[in-house]
Amino acid sequence: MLAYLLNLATLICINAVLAITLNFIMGYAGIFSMAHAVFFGVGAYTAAYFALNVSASLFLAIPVAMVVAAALSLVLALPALRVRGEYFVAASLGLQVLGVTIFAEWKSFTGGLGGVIGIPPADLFGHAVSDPVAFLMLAAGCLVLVILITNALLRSSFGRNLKAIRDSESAAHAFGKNVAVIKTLSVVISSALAAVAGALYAFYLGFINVESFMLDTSVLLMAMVIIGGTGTLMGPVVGTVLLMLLPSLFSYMWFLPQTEIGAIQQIAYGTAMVLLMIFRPGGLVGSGKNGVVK
Amino acid sequence: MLLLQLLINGVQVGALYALIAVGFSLIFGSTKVFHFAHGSTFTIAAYAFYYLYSVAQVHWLLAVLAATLAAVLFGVLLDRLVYAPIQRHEGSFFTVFVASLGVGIIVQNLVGMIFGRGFVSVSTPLSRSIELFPGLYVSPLSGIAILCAVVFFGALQLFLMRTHVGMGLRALSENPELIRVYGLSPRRLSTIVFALGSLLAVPAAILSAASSGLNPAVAHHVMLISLAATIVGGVGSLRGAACAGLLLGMSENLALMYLGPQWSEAVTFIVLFLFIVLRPSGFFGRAIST
Amino acid sequence: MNADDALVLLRISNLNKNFGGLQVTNNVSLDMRAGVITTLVGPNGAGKTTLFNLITGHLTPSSGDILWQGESIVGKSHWQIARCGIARSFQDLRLFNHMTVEENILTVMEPASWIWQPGGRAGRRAREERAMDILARTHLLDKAKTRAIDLAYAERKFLSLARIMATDAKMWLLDEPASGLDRGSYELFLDLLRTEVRHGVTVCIIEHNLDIVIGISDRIAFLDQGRLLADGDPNTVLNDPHLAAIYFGEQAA
Amino acid sequence: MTTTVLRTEGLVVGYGGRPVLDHFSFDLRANEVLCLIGHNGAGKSTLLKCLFGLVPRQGGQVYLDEKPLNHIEPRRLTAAGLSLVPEGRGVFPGLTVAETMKMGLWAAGVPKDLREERLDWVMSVLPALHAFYQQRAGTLSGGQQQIASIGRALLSRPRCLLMDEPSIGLAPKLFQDLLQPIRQLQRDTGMSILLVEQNVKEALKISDRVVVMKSGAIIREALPEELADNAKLMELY
Amino acid sequence: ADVTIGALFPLSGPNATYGDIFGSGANLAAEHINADKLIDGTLKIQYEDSQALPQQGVIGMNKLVNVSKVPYVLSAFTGVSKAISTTASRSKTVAINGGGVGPDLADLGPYFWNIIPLANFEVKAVLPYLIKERNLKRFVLVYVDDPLGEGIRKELTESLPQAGGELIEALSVPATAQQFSGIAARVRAANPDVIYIASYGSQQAQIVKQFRDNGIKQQFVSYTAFSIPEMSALPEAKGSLYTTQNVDWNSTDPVTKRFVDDFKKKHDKMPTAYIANYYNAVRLFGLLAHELQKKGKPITGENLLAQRIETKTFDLVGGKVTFADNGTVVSPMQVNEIDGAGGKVVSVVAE
Ligand SMILES: Nc1ncnc2c1ncn2[C@@H]1O[C@H](COP(=O)(O)OP(=O)(O)OP(=O)(O)O)[C@@H](O)[C@H]1O
Ligand SMILES: Nc1ncnc2c1ncn2[C@@H]1O[C@H](COP(=O)(O)OP(=O)(O)OP(=O)(O)O)[C@@H](O)[C@H]1O
Ligand SMILES: CC(C)C[C@H](N)C(=O)O
Ligand SMILES: [Mg+2]
Ligand SMILES: [Mg+2]
Repeated sequence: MLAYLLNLATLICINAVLAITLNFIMGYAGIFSMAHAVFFGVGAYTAAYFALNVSASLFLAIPVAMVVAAALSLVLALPALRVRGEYFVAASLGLQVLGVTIFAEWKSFTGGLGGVIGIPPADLFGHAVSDPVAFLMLAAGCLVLVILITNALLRSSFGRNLKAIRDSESAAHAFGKNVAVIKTLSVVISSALAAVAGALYAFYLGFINVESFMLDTSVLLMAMVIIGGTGTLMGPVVGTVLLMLLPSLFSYMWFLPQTEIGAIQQIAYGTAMVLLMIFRPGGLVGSGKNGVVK
Repeated sequence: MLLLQLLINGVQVGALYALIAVGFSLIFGSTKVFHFAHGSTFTIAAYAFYYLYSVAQVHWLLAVLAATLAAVLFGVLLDRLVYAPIQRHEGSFFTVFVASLGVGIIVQNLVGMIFGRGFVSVSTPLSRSIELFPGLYVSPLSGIAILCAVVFFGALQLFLMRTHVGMGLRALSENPELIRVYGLSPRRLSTIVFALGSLLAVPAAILSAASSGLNPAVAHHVMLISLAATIVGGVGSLRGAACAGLLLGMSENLALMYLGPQWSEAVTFIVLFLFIVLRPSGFFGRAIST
Repeated sequence: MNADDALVLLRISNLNKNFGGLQVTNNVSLDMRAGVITTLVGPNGAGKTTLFNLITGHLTPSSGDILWQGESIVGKSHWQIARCGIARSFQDLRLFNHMTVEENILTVMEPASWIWQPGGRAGRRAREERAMDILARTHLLDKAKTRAIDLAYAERKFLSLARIMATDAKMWLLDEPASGLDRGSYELFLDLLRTEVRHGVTVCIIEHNLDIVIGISDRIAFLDQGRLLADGDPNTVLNDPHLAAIYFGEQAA
Repeated sequence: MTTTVLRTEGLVVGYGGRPVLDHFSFDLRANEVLCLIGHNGAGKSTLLKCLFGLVPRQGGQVYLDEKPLNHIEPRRLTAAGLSLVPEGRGVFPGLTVAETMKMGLWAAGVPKDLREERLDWVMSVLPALHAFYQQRAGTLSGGQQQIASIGRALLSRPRCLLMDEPSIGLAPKLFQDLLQPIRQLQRDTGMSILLVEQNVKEALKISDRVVVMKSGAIIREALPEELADNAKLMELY
Repeated sequence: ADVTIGALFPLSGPNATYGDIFGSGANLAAEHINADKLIDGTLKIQYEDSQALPQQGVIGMNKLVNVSKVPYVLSAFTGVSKAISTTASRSKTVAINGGGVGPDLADLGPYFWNIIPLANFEVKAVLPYLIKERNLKRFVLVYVDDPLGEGIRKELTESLPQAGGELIEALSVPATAQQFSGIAARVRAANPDVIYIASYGSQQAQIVKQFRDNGIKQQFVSYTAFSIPEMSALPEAKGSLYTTQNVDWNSTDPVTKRFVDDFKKKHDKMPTAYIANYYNAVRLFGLLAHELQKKGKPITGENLLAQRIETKTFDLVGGKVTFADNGTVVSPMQVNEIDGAGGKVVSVVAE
């Protein structure tokens, strides 16, 4: 039971990092990315590759993963500079599908559907972090750090710049904001921080494959953010906890047939999404009215 | 010969994509509802047909009618019961999107629970190919698919051109509140759109069930294709969506000349991505950047 | 006014713009001098807003040149032009709707697009103080924490002005800033504007309300069908019978 | 006794929070031009929107031809001969002016054989329309959009026209030129007009009656002559 | 006390059929063990749904290992097996595979055992038959884009030239693909003598059906994955060849006989190799646990491994089975043909 809770808590931390970083661009810069799982994946694969071939040290693997994800995120920034709203959703969807194809096909790096196996445990100051409690601490630490970083950024002038662009790009321009730089920067930061979650995930499971980084994950992350409350500080965390706990509840309902639990969980998800959007479109933490966006 | 064969396959697949995409494009273009559950409409129509025709063994015409009814009802009810309440308190574009995603997930899993998560197909003699020329095989379904696409698209165009509804729909997409000032009912227009758009998914659903089979997750692919075609064609342009659907079907098949089928979805989306970066307004759309 | 060339902030020379076949700006040459309020008037569709868009880089001219303090700014992107010191308002306001009034002001005071602003903590405090001062002058102080979208119409108009005051721009381009304001409000508005001009900004304003035009202009430029028909002293322009026939109607001063 | 076209009794309208209009009662009589003036935020637009069914009312009653309206629906009111020139841009940016007019005719339920004639008539009232008739509304200048919007509202030859600050963005001459034919039309057809304006000077010239609002209530009702001199007006503002 | 072992099978999704088949073997073995009181306490099998997907497998494996703390897990499918092998060796839990045939399953560490001969045997068994006896030399491979398909491709690329055949084209299909008319065109264009299909579940059925629909008339060949009822019932699959282990169902050896008789009684049909494999996997656990309990040692993965190395040879269905040091087994193979009836054996290949 304890093991089960630890596992759940660790996964919640990892997903919360992803939700927070997604909210950073979605809620504040108005960039609705459906490709967040790709950067999660890039972080995970990079960390795994690095750990298998160079060193499992967290202080090396995580920065490397961040840098790689940040560099690749420029591909996402490209359409973000060109289009907004639903067009960008489409572009990011495209990137997501493309990412999955590459993850599945670049077998020498990602192992394809078979994945990367045998990832060594993370190494922190020479100690292998393999104990579940220790790993939970590590994940929680990263979560706190990410929250602090994003918060600091959002309260700063950079955060205001992001919101200004979200509200009126042309006015931001007219007041001397270099929209291209700001957007690119926000995408880069968000992706780099998402890569932290990826690295943690790879070390935690010891195995990663393309299934974790598919469209479903991006959709789930987006649901976490929106259900929690787009553009709010705690919304993404609340959304993550809710969406991660919901399924576990069902596994404790012994009367449900084993093979249908997955489907029932999913239906519960879907229903929660629909009902929340009808009755609380601003998200659980949001203002009740819709928080943001044109 | 391979090229020709793939081209023909491409046209068949493209015709189906065009039909699906036009439905989505119509809905999205005029209501701005990111109707992710359009894929579910497809699933519902397809499974309804599969169940009635293959399992319950009713006459095919009856099965088609029932599938149509199911699809249209689903689309309209979804609009009324889910989208309308959200829009009433000015839900943002993404609020509706998430709700739509939720519906998609529900339908996929319900269908999975009822019909099994496995793969089912409708077997008909029509899927057996005929050798047109030595080495060139075409199944009667291809012909039907192309015919359907032409007929439905033509009828839709005629409807939109001949009636004022077409103009109303364009206006609806821009400012539903203003529509009311003009004395029209956005809800009625919206119902018409959802009924029409859902209807357009039916032939594609039935033909897919017969030619390549079904599983509860097909909605995903259907949705991705519709979205890609809508954007590539230019939002608001049905002609664009139809052409783009055709283009995507063809490029997917022609890519098989050189690449494995695991690249087909990627090829579709590379086309999409390039369009967005290089020509965001699509084939026929208007410029929309920033 | 002063004819001295040194005081010309913005010089528009032989500017042209067409949309398809339609010539919207037709060989316009116009100087805007420091410390002067120029009013742009003319019938609907004369090309006034277009002229603003050309200056600020939202549109690129088909031909002709725009010099800012002697340097051409044609071809620069709009944020670069904004940084030269040209600020504008929009006919449809375009406030940062979901940000608070205070944030609306602060964000335009922060010059850098990168993560850090120059000036550090002291700089930030200075900006905050100035923001409060501007809000006080535009009567928005008690709404500092309100989101722009929740403001009443007149307040939004004032916020649009406050946002421009917060920039360090030397030249303001205001597109119908007072339209729809009631009399009390627009008097306040004009007072504010006059004070700013006295402190050294240069203003170009588009306006249809003749009371306002008469109340504030140092100089009137009259556009019709993209052409600059008259440019000079308010009295002269307002009394021109030809212009009255096409624009002012029976009530010309 | 004069008949009323629109009348409200104890109308309450708001957007959450304190109501904008609190127990508001007023009437618009047949065959008159009623000018509604007041401060920014006084609730003029809110009243118009509520009368036309765009904002739900929270209490009170609205009467059309002295018959209470239970559901105020823009579609029904249009059919009953009402028409609204909304505040701001009343056109669809993606439609050309020609299309906008076509749609307006259809939406207002003008019979097919009358449409041509109706269009010609609007074009004669607003000759400026000719210049940009085939242009997409989104590319029009601010004033041009306003002209198109007014033109659209006239298509149905409404028997009751609600106009929310039509002068915004219009050149002075154009506004003057517009008011006269409308007044003429009103006289010819016995139409009632509810005109909300900040440009009081012009508006008063064609009004039969003036209502001054402040903070959601009527503070004064007068004849235009009474307010004609500026001093009186200044008092109220 | 009860003894619980885990099983990671696809219980839902397009490969759920395999889960049913595997489970029927495992359950029968558990029944027999419990009836025989081979171990103290009742043996229970806890099933987790892997959906035949690696990711799902790992999640299920973590649950079995961390929450239920089982010492022994039945695994299936090459991709899933590879994915869980890290967890298995880290937690010192035995994972035993009776369905996956990817050749690299042989090298997944001491805690990963295979009780099914791997694809190298399947391929080696069928090539000589096709090339020498049927004179079919030019091969096209259509394989699923996962570790299994990848493994078979490697195997064919290496062994075909040695056997005197030629691999003219290898076409991969994504694991989720269901539409094969384009691939069919490519296959037709290549014009091979024989088409090797390396997939499983409903996908392989679709490949066969759509290839025939699209005018492909050549011989189809596959491996054990074809031994499911869907395939024998598919009209288009008639004439297809596939390899399996060679088990003598009529053997008089008591273990085999009991298995076959009881299975027939229960399910009213003949068992297949898969069923025997998972019966064996569970039976093997029973034998090892029995030994450990006799010695008074706890049943842990570590002890199970030590005991397996110590005992080496076991009495299982099909006769005595000996594990190689890397935890694999060898077995004679046979080539089967789907004939629309019960199927027939066309060739038997000893080791
Ligand atoms: N993108 C465009 N395509 C075609 N014509 C355009 C475009 N943008 C503007 N125009 C035309 O250019 C002319 C000038 O427009 P502009 O907005 O500058 O007028 P304005 O002087 O600001 O008028 P107003 O006082 O009514 O706001 C108008 O006739 C308008 O229709
Ligand atoms: N959509 C809305 N949500 C919340 N409050 C609103 C909304 N629209 C208007 N209000 C508020 O209602 C009050 C009355 O607004 P209204 O627009 O009716 O005034 P008005 O008399 O038309 O003023 P103006 O002359 O500025 O047009 C204002 O205080 C305004 O802030
Ligand atoms: C059960 C079998 C169909 C599994 C397949 N042979 C694999 O290796 O993945
Ligand atoms: Mg203008
Ligand atoms: Mg108003």
